[in-house]
Amino acid sequence: MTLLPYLVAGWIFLIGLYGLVTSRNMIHAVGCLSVTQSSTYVLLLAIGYRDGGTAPVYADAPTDARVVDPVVQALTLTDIVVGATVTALLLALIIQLHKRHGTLDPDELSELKG
Amino acid sequence: MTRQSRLWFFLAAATVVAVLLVAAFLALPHFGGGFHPYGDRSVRAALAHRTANAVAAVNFDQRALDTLGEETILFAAVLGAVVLLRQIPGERQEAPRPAQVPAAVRRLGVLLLPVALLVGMYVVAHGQVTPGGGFQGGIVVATALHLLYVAVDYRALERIRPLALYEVGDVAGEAAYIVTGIAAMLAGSAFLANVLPWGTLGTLTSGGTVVVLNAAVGMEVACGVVVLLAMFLDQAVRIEESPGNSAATQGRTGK
Amino acid sequence: MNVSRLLPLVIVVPLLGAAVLALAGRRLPRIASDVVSVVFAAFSVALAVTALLGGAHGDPYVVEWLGGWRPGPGGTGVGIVLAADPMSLGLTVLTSLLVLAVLVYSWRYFEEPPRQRSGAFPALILLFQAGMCGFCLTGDLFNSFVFFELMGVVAYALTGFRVEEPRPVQGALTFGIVNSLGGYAMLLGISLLYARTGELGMAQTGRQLDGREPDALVLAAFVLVAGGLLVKAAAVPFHFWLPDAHAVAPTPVCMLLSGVMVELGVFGVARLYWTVFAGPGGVPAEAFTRTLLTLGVLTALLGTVMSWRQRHLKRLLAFSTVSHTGLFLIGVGVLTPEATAGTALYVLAHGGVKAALFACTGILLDRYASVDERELYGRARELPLVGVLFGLAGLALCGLPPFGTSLGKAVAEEAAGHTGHWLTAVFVLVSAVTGGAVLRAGLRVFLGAGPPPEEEEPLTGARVSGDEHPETGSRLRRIPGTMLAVPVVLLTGALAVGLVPQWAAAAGRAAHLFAAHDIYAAAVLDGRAGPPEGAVPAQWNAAGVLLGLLSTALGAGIALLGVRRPLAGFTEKWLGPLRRLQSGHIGDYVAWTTAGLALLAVLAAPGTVAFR
Amino acid sequence: MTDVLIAVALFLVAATATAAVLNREPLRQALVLSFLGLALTLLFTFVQAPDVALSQLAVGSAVTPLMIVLTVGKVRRGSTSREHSIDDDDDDGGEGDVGDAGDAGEEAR
Amino acid sequence: MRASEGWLVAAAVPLLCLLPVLWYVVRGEPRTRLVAQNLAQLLAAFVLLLSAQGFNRPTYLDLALVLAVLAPAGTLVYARFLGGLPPARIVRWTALAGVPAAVVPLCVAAGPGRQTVKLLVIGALLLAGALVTSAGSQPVTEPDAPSGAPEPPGGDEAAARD
Repeated sequence: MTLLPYLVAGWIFLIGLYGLVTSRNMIHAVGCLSVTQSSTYVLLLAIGYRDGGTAPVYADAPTDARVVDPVVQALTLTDIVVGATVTALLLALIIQLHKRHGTLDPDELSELKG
Repeated sequence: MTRQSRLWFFLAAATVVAVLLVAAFLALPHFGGGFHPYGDRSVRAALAHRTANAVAAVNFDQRALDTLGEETILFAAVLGAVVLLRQIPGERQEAPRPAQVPAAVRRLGVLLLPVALLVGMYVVAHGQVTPGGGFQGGIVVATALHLLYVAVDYRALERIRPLALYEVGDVAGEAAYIVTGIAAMLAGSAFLANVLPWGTLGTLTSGGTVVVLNAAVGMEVACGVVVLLAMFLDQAVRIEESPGNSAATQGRTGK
Repeated sequence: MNVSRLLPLVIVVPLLGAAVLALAGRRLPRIASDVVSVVFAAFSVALAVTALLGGAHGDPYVVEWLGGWRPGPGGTGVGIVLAADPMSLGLTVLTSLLVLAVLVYSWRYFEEPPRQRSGAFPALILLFQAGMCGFCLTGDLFNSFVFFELMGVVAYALTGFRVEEPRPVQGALTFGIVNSLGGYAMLLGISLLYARTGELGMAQTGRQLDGREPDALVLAAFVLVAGGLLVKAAAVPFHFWLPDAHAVAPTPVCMLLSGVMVELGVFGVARLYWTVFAGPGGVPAEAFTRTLLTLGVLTALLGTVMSWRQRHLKRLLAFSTVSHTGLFLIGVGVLTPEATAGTALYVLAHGGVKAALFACTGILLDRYASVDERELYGRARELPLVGVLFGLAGLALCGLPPFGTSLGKAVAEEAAGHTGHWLTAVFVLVSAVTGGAVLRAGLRVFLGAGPPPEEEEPLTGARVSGDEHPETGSRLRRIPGTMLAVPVVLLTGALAVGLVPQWAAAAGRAAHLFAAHDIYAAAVLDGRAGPPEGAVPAQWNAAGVLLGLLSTALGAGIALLGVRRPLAGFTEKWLGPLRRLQSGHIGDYVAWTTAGLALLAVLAAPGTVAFR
Repeated sequence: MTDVLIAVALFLVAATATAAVLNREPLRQALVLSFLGLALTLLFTFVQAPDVALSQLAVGSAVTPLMIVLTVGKVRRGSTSREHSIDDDDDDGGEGDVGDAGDAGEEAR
Repeated sequence: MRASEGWLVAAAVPLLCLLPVLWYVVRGEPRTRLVAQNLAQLLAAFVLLLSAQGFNRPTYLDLALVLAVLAPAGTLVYARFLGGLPPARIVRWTALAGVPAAVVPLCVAAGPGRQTVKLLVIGALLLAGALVTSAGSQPVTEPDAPSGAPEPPGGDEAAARD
């Protein structure tokens, strides 16, 4: 258990990269990119976890409760917003890409060579 | 590279990266360890500012600049999507086709819409007290409106969605965040300082500027996501390439 | 009001401007939104200059803790710090000035802006400015990730701005995917650093790292964070996105991307090293030097070779940016204040020169609807002034004294020469060939020199040419004054960098403060500024002038050769494989990015990790 | 017990992420991505990050799928209007692709 | 403390059920996948409800509340683009059996108060969402079928209501 969350984060990062490398469709590639990004969420939150801790939200917990790290949670929140917006922008580009090229297969998108 | 060689090349590189990552993970503090100096300090700082939700305190008070950057990213993405998904010469708008949806689904949508809006606003309003906040609640509100699209049809959604108003809301949210930050400077403190009275821990008005910034973010996210999705919906439902105008594209894909 | 209080405004003012434009842009006429954007950008420039001058007279570090969260004793706090030293402020000023130039240049651009969105383009440019300035000024790791992403998001949208055309869309998508990956790698690295040190501020992290021996975690954190930044800096093998994006983005955007955004990646790496990893617990100096010199030399040479064989002018300039980034990486990698000072001057002048070159190319594009060296052969004879500017900029790129590029190159190559004499040769070769490529193109386009291109050129899919569309809506009949004035001013600026000795001296002091691990931490955390004792002002020397003249002569010679025998067959044979690497395939680029991380790890590991 | 829940959720996340990558057909991948969103939400709840779980839920379960689905819809519509052939069955070639990907995935491990 | 452990053990049951559901989301027929996705949201809601009690944090209930509100939206999005919702008995029975089985004990544990009201609202929403989406629907004709001639506006709504 001491390593498992970190290893899962690493696995997600690499499998996402694998998907990007072998992708045959740009929409799929963007999906893989968001998978890759979820590795950062897992790693950040795993680092901030504390055994027996509870959420640092004191609405229904005593102020001396043992809590997990709030900073990584704030960072992950920001990260999720970034991920969603990047996905949106890339999908917008993909819509136009398909209109202009008629395909989303990277193997056929070969205009920018050399 | 051929598909095969690309894969092998990647696998070789990924192996090195994997070794690097595993070696680093072995040196990390163990999962669930107690070493969180920054976290401990920021919990104390959150309580000192009477913000029950320490995550909200980090987001909107201690590291408020990160959130300003984050909101700006969203703002930029909305602006970018508006630009990228604009109707260009050679495209025309079609009237959206009505959808046939079972009556039960319709009723569910109409029932859920107000509930979802309420839930979204509840999540925004309690951001400094309970889990949630402007971002989460804003998305729930935006999604709630789109229940009309999935449960009824696009025209029903368009009826309650004057897009110009939402664009203004998006800008207003972003501007409100900045103005709050500058107001703190005018009050003689640092940018984005928490200059409002902090109130009592656990109440809706506690946390000082956290409440204001949280509301600004909620507004921006709700409106921004509506505009963002509207651009996608317009593309998917309304905008069509005019016939005979895709010559350039066809010439390119012809081979 | 204290100068440091103004620091956040440098970032916030453009944001406010973007909000105003997004709101009012629907109703304002085109001209009004252009004026509004210029006013806001100029205000931000004024603020940055004030901060720079304020810093020059008093405490050189301008430190502002946002939200008033000053750290307690020992430097432990919860806030984000904006920590500006003269180096980062100088870059901020350069960024803001280029943004201003771009806004003025695009005054007449996009004849038909998107309906009811006349404010969208300047608003995005202002957001871009905010992102870049924030990235320069921040002293916090995660905050720099946020601004990194902001820069990215805006840049993808700007690159794909002309959605009517196929290539910009594809270039922007490639740019977006590769850069996002870089961002995520950077964030993973930041998480690792946070796990080890429990801090996010650069100064705090560096201080905490110093407490113990470096290990695999430090190595991985360095590789991931530096990898992310090197993607932005377009170092080999992370560079593939750059030519694809820069060749297709609207010209004003290219001016910013090539002129300053890429350089910010190099700045980020240098800042990261000096603030976080330069202490005893970080990456040892020799490991860092080995890594950056290897990547830098590879980048410089590859960019040079690829640049020489392009006939698409924007792509030629894009690859020349790659090669100059390589030189900057070398300058940063040798880790001496002198080299850093030289690199800083080089970056300043290069920003002006490269932006001027793109500005001239933009004029060609809008007048002739082409940026292809062969299609334009001799056609631009009627634009002598643009031709002179283009030629001058090409010479400046070669390193002709007294341009700032020459001064920067002279100082950097002398300092690098202490590490290895062959590095000096790399500097000379790279600037000669990239400048020569520009001169060759200029000679053919503006003078019609050399044999006219054969009519039937076999058009393969591997060539980026043909059906370009002017970005002004229709072809320009007359060149607007603003579009000509901008490159003139930019080149004058590049000249001034070389001619004003005070600037060179300031660069020397700035580098001394920048390349100092402990001074930075003390200034940020303890409010103690170390006096810049022993700062060596960057200045002209005879060897540098001679080498500059040599590389200019070489460049001119190569250009003349190239004009006479365009694309000789043997280069094609040797460079074919290199060219095929630039495949435009996203899978290839991601694989190369992964390989780049692996390469970084392999290069930085010896010395950092003790193999037992 | 919390540790057990975390471990199960981690396994679920890793498996879903792998499946999301190996599903080559965009609509099908979108479904798996929403499942990934749910799995991440549960994981974040177990590591006591309800704020993050909430935003992952909001983003992952409705907004991102909606965007992907709209993009796929637009792309399909674009190609049908141009080529006059309807390929609206989301399974065209899907099975074969997944098979290939599965094999390649085995190689990767 | 032992009581809360019990709730967590209970939460593990729907969590483990998600594993086979994942299999169907990934490898099932198109319609099966949609049903599996719907079921997954229901199961996740149970996990969230039970673990909120298990962690002794009533505020975590907000998660279940938001999921209950958003889940139908997600399912209907896919329904629109995958050509209608298949009828799904498994979702219906899981909801009919699971919602009371989770909510009633939780209400008892919470005692009368705001928390119970919230629990009941969540239960009602989950039940309503699951019952409607599991009833199935004909394929909708909106964006997937480009060949349909656009109908004059107005006449369709009556048709849809029938």
